Amino acid sequence: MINKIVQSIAEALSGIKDGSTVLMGGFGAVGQPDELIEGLIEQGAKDLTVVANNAGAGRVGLAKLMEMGRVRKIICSFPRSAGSTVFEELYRAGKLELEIVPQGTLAERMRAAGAGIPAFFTPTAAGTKLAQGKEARDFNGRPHILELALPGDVALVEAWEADRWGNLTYREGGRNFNPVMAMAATLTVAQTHHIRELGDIAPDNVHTPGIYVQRVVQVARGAPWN
Amino acid sequence: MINKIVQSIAEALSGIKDGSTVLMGGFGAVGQPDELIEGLIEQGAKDLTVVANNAGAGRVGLAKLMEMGRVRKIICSFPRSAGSTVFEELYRAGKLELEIVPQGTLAERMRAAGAGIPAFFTPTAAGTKLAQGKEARDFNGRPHILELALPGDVALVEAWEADRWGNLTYREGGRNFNPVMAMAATLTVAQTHHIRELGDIAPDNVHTPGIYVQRVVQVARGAPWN
Amino acid sequence: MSSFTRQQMAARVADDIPEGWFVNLGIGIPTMVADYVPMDREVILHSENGILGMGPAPAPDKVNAWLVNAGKQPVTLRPGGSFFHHADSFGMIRGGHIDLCVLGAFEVAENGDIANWATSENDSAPAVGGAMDLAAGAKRLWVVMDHTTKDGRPKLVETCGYPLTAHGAVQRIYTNLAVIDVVRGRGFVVREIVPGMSLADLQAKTGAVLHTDS
Amino acid sequence: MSSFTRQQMAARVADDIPEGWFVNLGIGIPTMVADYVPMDREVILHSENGILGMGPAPAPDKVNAWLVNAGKQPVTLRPGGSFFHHADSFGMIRGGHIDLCVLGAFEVAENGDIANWATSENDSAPAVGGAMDLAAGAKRLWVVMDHTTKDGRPKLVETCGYPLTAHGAVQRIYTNLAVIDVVRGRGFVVREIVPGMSLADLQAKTGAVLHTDS
Repeated sequence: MINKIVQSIAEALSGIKDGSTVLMGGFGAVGQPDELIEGLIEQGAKDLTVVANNAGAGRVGLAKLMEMGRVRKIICSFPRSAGSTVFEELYRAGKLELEIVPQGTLAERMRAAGAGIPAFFTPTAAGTKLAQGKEARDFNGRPHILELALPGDVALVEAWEADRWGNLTYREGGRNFNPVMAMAATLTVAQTHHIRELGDIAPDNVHTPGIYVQRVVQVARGAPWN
Repeated sequence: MINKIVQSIAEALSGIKDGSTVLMGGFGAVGQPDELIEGLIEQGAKDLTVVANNAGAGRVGLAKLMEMGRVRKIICSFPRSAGSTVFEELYRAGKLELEIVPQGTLAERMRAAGAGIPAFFTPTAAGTKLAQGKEARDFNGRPHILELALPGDVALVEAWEADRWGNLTYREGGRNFNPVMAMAATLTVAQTHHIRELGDIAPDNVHTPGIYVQRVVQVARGAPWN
Repeated sequence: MSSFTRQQMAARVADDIPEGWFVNLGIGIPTMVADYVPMDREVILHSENGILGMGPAPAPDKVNAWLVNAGKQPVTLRPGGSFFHHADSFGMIRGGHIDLCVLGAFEVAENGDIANWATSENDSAPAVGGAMDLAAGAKRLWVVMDHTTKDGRPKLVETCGYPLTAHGAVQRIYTNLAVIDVVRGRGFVVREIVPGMSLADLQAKTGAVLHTDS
Repeated sequence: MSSFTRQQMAARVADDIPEGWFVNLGIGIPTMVADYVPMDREVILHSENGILGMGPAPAPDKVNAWLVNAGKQPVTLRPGGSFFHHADSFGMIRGGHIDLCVLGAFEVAENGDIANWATSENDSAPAVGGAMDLAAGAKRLWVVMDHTTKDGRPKLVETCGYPLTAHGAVQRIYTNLAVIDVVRGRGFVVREIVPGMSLADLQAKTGAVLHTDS
């Protein structure tokens, strides 16, 4: 019997290696796998590349992981936001590498990694500072640049429901980056509010099919920010 | 008040011009917008390029459209199948242009058109006859070819439910090519089994958001093949 | 001399949005535009984080923590709204399905170039977010911003000095002093000026030639 | 001299599929493989047309017209199954998420090249379907086919004569006479031969050198 459900955060995160690329779902607090990120702090992997929309806030979660010196590089669209002081200190001190990626290109690069597309052309960022060093080409008379797939070793995602095959649903705005990160990683770990019996998630409404999910752990917490 | 629901097949198909590229949803009979295709026969547009997985069967629908000499070119993955005699006759007689595309590349080229990606690299078909004339490049030590987006002027799709904003759901295996075709066309016309009040399709479970749909017409027919 | 308030600027933009458009509103004054579109004129608001059909901000006791806009403020969902993932959301933007995007900007050039994400070439950790995707992908890009910087320098210019967000993307600019179209091959064309201001006064606060249709 | 039946070939493949694999089965004998995987060994079957978790064929009076496999035959859905669109479905295939694909073939070469879609270079309207996506994208590609053509020509060859489906993609071949691995840098390595047949007999029906591990 296939059973991807594990009983602890520690088990869910076991085997993550130093030097891994970790994709972290969520947009702000919504759909962010807070307990898995806290668990990664405990787990101990270092020299990480983290892919997330933001670069952490306050002194918890990703910010704490950075503060502990465990993150070598951040790939994100919006590093500076309210409370991103840890990022700013480390970055100014030259202790953190940064790759800024337009938000849509960030999502598409992960979707591409999941879908077997090593590179694609986009007009986003063509002719800007973020196009530096990238191959440029015109299509339909318009400048485009070539962007590369962005695969992860690990994805940490937050689901609303999950079953033992790893099928997931997300709640409302909590979907955001989670499905594309689940596609893009070799090891996708989902924390979920609810565990459902196999077959209880309607097959027409599965948001992330279990093929993209390796481990599921229930974290019956409240709403985001709680 | 936005209302994309029209009252007749003729109204749903009005304005389709000669020379259009028409994307036709469905996989075999499942999810195939039969009434819209029959309506296109009535509508009269000619010199069409049709994109579909197959090249028609029997002497109805797409096969009939071809037999009437209205189709200039077929872009598909699997032209020869049980009952594809009209295609074979026309093709052998040199009266029909054919572009064979691997099924996954076909779907991805339409998704790319919908998502603003003019071209992407794929390993599918690299080094084969279907790579002839295409740009080749290695990624991660493996040969890939460059495939171009495939946009449509018109998409004909079959939905299960629709509302006046054009939000759609599909039933089971009836989803197949329909969502990517809806994304890829300038004018997407959906025939639907059911019309729902706005808000009655759960927002977490909309399969094609209304942004991709311009016209909806109810065709309360039975299951595929009926 | 009077100038439009932020509220008036937002209302002015709202006036120009017809029913049925899919619209993405940036952070700041653009977000306020939603408050000035009457509910019976159905305009479908898109948010980068995977939402179509956003409604107004909820009452404080009705906040749904799962429903935030791109600025991470609480919002509501109208009947007919839907959720989808980030790549699908940006597919809508990048695929040219969004009828209109309204953004703030540091500068707009007379050829439609926009700079709104980095304040200097040396700003090595700027936050781009979805601005480049929106500027490159939306069918129309309108900018809402003050006509000049706080210290009086023009924000409508011949050539942007700040790092670009996108080339030739802006079609219209709503400032606290005027509504100005960006016309390809022609440059800035004044459509409206705040009451009591002359074209010459406006020109004096603008870093490129202003044209009129009259 | 005996040979494996189609049923035996399908059953032999099924024996090698462990629980938990995501598997795509091509048309013909590959489809039959599903019948030989016991229901309590959970193997999740994928179909190109947007289905994960296919179950066995339904009884004739239980057919669901909305549920067909890639060969357009009626199937069922197991609890835990799901539906998605064609680009997402081929994303699974092309993105390397399918553990195993089993296909028929016209020819397999000792370097793993497979030809299974067009019967001549002059066949200008061949039907490729999803074969090239599957051959290029699945983690493993196994082929099930007769060892020779109906007129006795070998289908395991040094170099494919028919147009290729993919280069170097095949890992294992199940024929009516043998189970043969394709080992990179070595070629065909025989794992099993039908009872009563010698290696020399098998070699005589094979168009390239057969190796053994012994």
